Amino acid sequence: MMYNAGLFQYLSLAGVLFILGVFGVLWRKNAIIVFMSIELMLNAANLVFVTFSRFMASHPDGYVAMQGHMFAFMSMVVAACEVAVGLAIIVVIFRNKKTIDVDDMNLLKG
Amino acid sequence: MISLESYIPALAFLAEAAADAVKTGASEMNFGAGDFFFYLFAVIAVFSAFMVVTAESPISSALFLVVTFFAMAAIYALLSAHFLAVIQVLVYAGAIMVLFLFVIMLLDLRKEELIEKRHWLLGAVGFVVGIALVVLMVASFRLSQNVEVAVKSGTDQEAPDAAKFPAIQESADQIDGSRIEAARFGTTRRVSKHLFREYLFPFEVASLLLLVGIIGVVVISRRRRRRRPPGEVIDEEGAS
Amino acid sequence: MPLELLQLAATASQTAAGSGLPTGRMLIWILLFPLIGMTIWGILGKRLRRETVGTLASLAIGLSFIFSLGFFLAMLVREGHGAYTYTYYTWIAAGKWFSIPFGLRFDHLSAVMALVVTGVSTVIHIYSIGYMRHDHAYWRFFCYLNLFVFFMLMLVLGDNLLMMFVGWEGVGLCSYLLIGFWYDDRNHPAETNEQGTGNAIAGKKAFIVNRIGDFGFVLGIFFIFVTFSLMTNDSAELQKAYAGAAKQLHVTDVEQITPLKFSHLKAIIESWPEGSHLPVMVLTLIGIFLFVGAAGKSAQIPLYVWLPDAMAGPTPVSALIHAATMVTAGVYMVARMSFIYVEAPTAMMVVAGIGALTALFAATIGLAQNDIKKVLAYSTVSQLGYMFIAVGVGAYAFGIFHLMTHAFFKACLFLGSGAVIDFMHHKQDIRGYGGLRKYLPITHITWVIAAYAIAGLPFLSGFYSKDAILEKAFEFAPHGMHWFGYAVFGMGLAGAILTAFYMTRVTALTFWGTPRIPEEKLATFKKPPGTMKAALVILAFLAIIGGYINIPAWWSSDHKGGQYFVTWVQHWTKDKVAEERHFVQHGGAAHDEKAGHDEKAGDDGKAQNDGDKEAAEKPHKEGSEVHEGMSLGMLAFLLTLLSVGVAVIGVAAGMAKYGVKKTGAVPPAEGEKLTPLHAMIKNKYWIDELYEGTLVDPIHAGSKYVLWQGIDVFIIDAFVDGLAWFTLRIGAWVRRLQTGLIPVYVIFMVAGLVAMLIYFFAYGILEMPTFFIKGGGK
Amino acid sequence: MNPSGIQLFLKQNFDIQTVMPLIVVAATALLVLLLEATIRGKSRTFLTAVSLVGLGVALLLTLFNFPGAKQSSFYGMVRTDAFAQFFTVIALAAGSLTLLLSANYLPKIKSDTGEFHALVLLAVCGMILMAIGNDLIVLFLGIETMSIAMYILCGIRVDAEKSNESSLKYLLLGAFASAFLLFGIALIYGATGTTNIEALINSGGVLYGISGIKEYQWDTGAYQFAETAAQYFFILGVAFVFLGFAFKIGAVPFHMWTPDVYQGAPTSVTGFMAVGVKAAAFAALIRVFLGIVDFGDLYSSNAIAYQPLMDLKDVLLGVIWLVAVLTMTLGNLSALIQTNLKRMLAFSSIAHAGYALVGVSVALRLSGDDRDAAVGAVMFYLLAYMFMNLGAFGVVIMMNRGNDEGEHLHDYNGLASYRPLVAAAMAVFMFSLAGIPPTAGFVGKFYIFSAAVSAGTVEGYGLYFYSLAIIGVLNSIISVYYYLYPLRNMYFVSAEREHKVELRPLMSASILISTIFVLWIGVMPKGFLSRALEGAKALFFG
Repeated sequence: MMYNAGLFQYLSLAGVLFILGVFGVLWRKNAIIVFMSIELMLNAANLVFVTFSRFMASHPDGYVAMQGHMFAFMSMVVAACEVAVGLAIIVVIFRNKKTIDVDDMNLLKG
Repeated sequence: MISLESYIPALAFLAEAAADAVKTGASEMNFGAGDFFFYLFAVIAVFSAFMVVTAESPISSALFLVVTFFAMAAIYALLSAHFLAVIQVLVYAGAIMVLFLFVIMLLDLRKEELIEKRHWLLGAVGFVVGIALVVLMVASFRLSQNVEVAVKSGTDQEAPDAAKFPAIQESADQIDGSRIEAARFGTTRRVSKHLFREYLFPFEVASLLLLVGIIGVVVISRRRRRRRPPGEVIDEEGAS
Repeated sequence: MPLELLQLAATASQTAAGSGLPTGRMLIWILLFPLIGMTIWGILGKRLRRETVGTLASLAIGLSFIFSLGFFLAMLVREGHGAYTYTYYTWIAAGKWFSIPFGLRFDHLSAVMALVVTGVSTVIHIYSIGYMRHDHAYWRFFCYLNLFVFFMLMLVLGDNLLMMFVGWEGVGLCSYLLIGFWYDDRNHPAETNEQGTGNAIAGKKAFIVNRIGDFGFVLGIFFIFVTFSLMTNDSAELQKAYAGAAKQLHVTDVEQITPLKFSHLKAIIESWPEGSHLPVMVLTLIGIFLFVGAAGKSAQIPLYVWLPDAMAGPTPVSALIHAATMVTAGVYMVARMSFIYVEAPTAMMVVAGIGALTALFAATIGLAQNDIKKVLAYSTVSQLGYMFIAVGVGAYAFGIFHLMTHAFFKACLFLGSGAVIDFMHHKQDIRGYGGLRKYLPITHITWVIAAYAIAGLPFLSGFYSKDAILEKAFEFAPHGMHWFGYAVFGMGLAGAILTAFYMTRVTALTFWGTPRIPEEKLATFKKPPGTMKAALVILAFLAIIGGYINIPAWWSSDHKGGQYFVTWVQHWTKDKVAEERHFVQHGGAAHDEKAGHDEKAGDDGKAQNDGDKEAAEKPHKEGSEVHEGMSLGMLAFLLTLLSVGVAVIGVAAGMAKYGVKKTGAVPPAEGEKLTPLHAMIKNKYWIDELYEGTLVDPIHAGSKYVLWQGIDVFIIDAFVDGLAWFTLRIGAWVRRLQTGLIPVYVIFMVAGLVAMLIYFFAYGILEMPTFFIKGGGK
Repeated sequence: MNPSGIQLFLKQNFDIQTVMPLIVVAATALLVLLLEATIRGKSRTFLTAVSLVGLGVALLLTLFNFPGAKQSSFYGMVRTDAFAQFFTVIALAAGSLTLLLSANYLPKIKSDTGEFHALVLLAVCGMILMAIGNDLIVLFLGIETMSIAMYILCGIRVDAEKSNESSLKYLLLGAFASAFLLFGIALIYGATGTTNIEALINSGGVLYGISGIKEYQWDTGAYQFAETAAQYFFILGVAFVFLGFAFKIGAVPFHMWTPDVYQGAPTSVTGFMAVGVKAAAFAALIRVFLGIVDFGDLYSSNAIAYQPLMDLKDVLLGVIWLVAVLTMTLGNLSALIQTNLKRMLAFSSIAHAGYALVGVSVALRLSGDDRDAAVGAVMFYLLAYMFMNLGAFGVVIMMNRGNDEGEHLHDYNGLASYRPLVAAAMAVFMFSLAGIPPTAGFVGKFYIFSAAVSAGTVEGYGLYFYSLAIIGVLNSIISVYYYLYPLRNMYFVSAEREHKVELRPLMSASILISTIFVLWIGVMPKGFLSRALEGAKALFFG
């Protein structure tokens, strides 16, 4: 049955979320929303990890394939760090420029 | 077994409901509860993600992101990733989102945020490129459904090459035990067993990473400070 | 005879010293003296007195010269005149088959070059003490100059292509630094070039044009490596050749042979197995690539454009780098790689053809220049063309010979011009000179000697070398095509007549006639200091005697003696002359006749020669030894007569136009018409009018309006500049993409990924699923 | 488990010695933070000294007490071979030179805090992780540790808008690229069932991932093994991972952040980014991609029918060929028209990444000794590039006086007349960057291009690699044009006014060290190259 939630369905969900994230980065001007979109992409990647981890029958080394879980866990740490640092930078920029519009970040170009 | 799902029965329920999906080699399946919940949360996740990208105010974006994260957590639970589901709620929906909302409030951005008007060329190029990415990715994913392999052609009854795929032999045993496996798979116990053995080193590295994040926030968010000669009284405002 | 004398001297000095011969290890000192000097001036120069810096810098180069001389003498007394080589350490090594040693090679070829470089450099250093006496950056000048000598010696003495390349780039760097030495145009307005471009721009142009040449050089090196290294090519022939080379070089292991080392490459090519052919196509390609490099450095068509601009530098620099040493590096390189060129006649044709074209083309432009240094610059380009004719027709040793004599007389001319410029307060326009003979007598005498040496008048050094080159060109027949040799010969001859003419012109306009600025003003100008005069005298002396180390063969009774220099250099170079001569000897009778034709026809023997091609190609086996020798001597004699003839004609024409009247014919100022000149020289000789009408004026006008302002400035220069402009335009266009906007950058990243995925699909490692293709799927 | 068994177990899986340099550097970072907090107000030179001592100890440990070749530890998470050793040395040296350069620069930009030192040290930790990482998770964490530290370092001038902007741009785009990298790793994991590079190769070319499960067929209604799907995920994942690495090394078209970020960041950080981040990213790129290619080869060897993975090598070769060509060319062309020296050096760093990519693409095609030579050439090039580029940035820093001054080309007018030694050092760096002998840059380029030429002799690949070598050489000719600009200004243009260039000891020491190494590597490259070759040999099968 094609409607059973199998590998394809989970991956497609991840892909759709990922691409929505890409579109968010492309289209939004507000740095915070751009940042949220990136979080969406990271989440999508996590979903892929967990999906594969689950759907993989087992690992030849004899242990259940948990690498995906580990990776997802680590990537949450990474995301947390990035968010913390990124929001700090956004705050500083707002303090200096009174805007967080990414299109106004064009002192550096050419 | 003391595990998270003991405390959160919903997680266990979802995991069990979805266990069928992971059955390898299962033939005909009916549309089950796991499928239903998957589609439910998938629709919620996609819809709210879409709203994150298109919502006019950053506040609503942030709130929709919380919804997405919750839906994702549910989907993790469907995948028997109990631990991750909890972490997802705690870290993402809890900590990270609070941070987002906090910053949005701090910056007081409510008024100016309407959906932006961009140069049409940028929009067009972005659209084309993005759509191309969608098509290519979906195409590749679809291939997971459309296997045309000559290697193991024949019917689905044909025994897999066990020498080449040792995993398959084991998986056959797990078909029946998939419900049990679903309950055990991503428990805190199992995750921690791996996390503090094989993944001890990355775990330590992650603490290093967090240290970087902490220093970073301290350095960045500190207001500019004048250099003081030793002994001078610290100016409270300047220190921030 | 000189050889024996030198041998005697060497033996004497050796016994006097009571010690053995120098060892190869000491070769590094030749390089070290300039390097040490350069370091000291670079760090301490500002704090030292001017005289100290100049004297010690000259001394450093002088010591290098003495060491070179020592090695040269040691080579003379050495058994078999063997070369000195020494490998200090491995510079670059990768894998089993690839190692480039840092080694020096003082052999017959590099000995000559080292002596010329250090010798002329010493003289020019001494001259610079006087010439640069007022300059504020005196120490910097000597620092650069010493660095230049270091790199030039590295180029000359390096025993492999990469070390040569290091020196090659190094001299380019120094040239760049020295051309732009007077970057501050306010101090020296007169020495900017005529287009009004600054010195720094001239320097940059030189550097970049040279890099185009270097591109060819690098490609040549690459192809040599790819073709002759066992690492990249393990064909059976090459392995046999390596085995043979190992035997020849007395090394036990073929792994020690590396094709980038001159001696090893030569051995490989020489021991190419019998019965299998060398890869002539590749060799031709290599030869042409290397020649592109040489053309860049030695200012040949179309890469010569930088050299005239390079005259913006101080005059001693023009003398040393842009006349005597650096620009001849290309000639040296071709001579060094002669074993490749002799196997690739097509590459030789290219070299000789370009050389001949340049010799003629630059000489014609030289006719119309009014800047004294520009005349000399184009003359240098032209003379370099002669050297390339020589190395192109296979007379490598003669090319080196001309290189040496040219170093003497052209350095002398440049230094003379420097003395004049210094005297005239940095005015370089010859229209403002005239009658300087009275004020600069020594400069005048040395100038005349050098000018007639370059013109090829007999008994001066230029005569011996240029005459020999033309003779070899006449005998040149690549792929049996005699007409090519005759064409080269014809162009060389035409160039010679023009050379004689414009040298007379510039001499007359500068030194003869009456001064064109008030005499009372001239009397107040300061005379050049003694160091400058000394340098001029030394070089003029060398310009006289320089030719006698290689007197023409037919002067001696057995037609073999006298060629000391060439015999010496031919220890390394593989002159094809011998074979060609053999061929000519067989076709001797036909050639004698043709030589006669040529003489009567003047400077252009090409038309007739084409017709005689068939006759020349017929083998004549019946000729006896005596007959052949006679015919050879006769031919050489006739050719010599011919070249003397054209030199005399050129000088006479120049005298007729510019030198006979006391006032002289002054070229018109900018914008003035040419016609008033005619009145001045009218009714003199009927030959004048003939020349005026048929030769001088058309050529003069043609060279000025067509060649110089047309082809030189408008096409070749514009092409080189246009290339740069085009590149910059692309850069500017690319820059517009760099908008600074994050979404744009994101789009580029995603587009890159999409392009990559599309490529994957196009390649077929990813496939579209069937639901995208209606009716597809299996 | 008997005692010796425990020892063996610990030796294999918890061998602290393998990560000793990392621990030393991280501990130094913590120490610096503590000192900063306790001795507030004291001279920051002291903190520099402490950091340098830490880096020095780590360097000594790396050079002389590095665990034996090809030893992996922590359950295969790290692998301490000569390759890792080489890049660890590069990271440590880059960090040391950066700190030396920063010592006198930080007060000028009013960012003189101990956190700067700590962050540089932690970024070095990230680079070391990327050098020793044997598992994609370690590589990913290393990349993130390094990158996040870099985001902060770029924005450490919190009061300068350019610095803020640089930081935000780097962070947004870097996180974006990281998401792709993560997604790609996930796909590769799904296909192969492992994230460990060594395990990937030791798998004998079998896709252990989702290929073990059966998938429903839409068109036939049957279930089949997802072998093809696994292959496709693998390929898709390779593309995504390539984006992630290409972003870090600044390869076209993922390079566009480079000039902006480099220009806005504090100059010493720019130098650090240009050499350290790039070298570390190359280390990871080489390890991962050569592993992938090896895996593809093994896979092909036991494939029964036509498999997409068999062509992966050629496809990757084509991609990296094009990327290398574009990177070299665009980097150089864009640098041509810059008037800001920092920006020019940023574009030039793109071009240099292109040269190094030439070596990588060669290494993808070759095998055995030849591949070692190509990888060794890249490693050697990165080492040479570190010294010459950091030296050039050092001179830029020396010219700086707190604002953007010293970045523009006309600030260099007449430098040779009043600071001849600084000008001479700059000339050495410029010539090295342009690849003119006898400098390190020339030797590095020579190795890379000769590797390309020797790869051209592989049957059927002549056009690929000869053209690569020729384009590379042409590019280095173009590059001479803009490297001459500062030279021209220093030597041939008179100064309108003399800058007050302070020759502070630490900064001068850094420039002096760079100069010495540039010339040393240029004149006697053999020792350096042999270490690089050792490293290349230690990678995987050598």
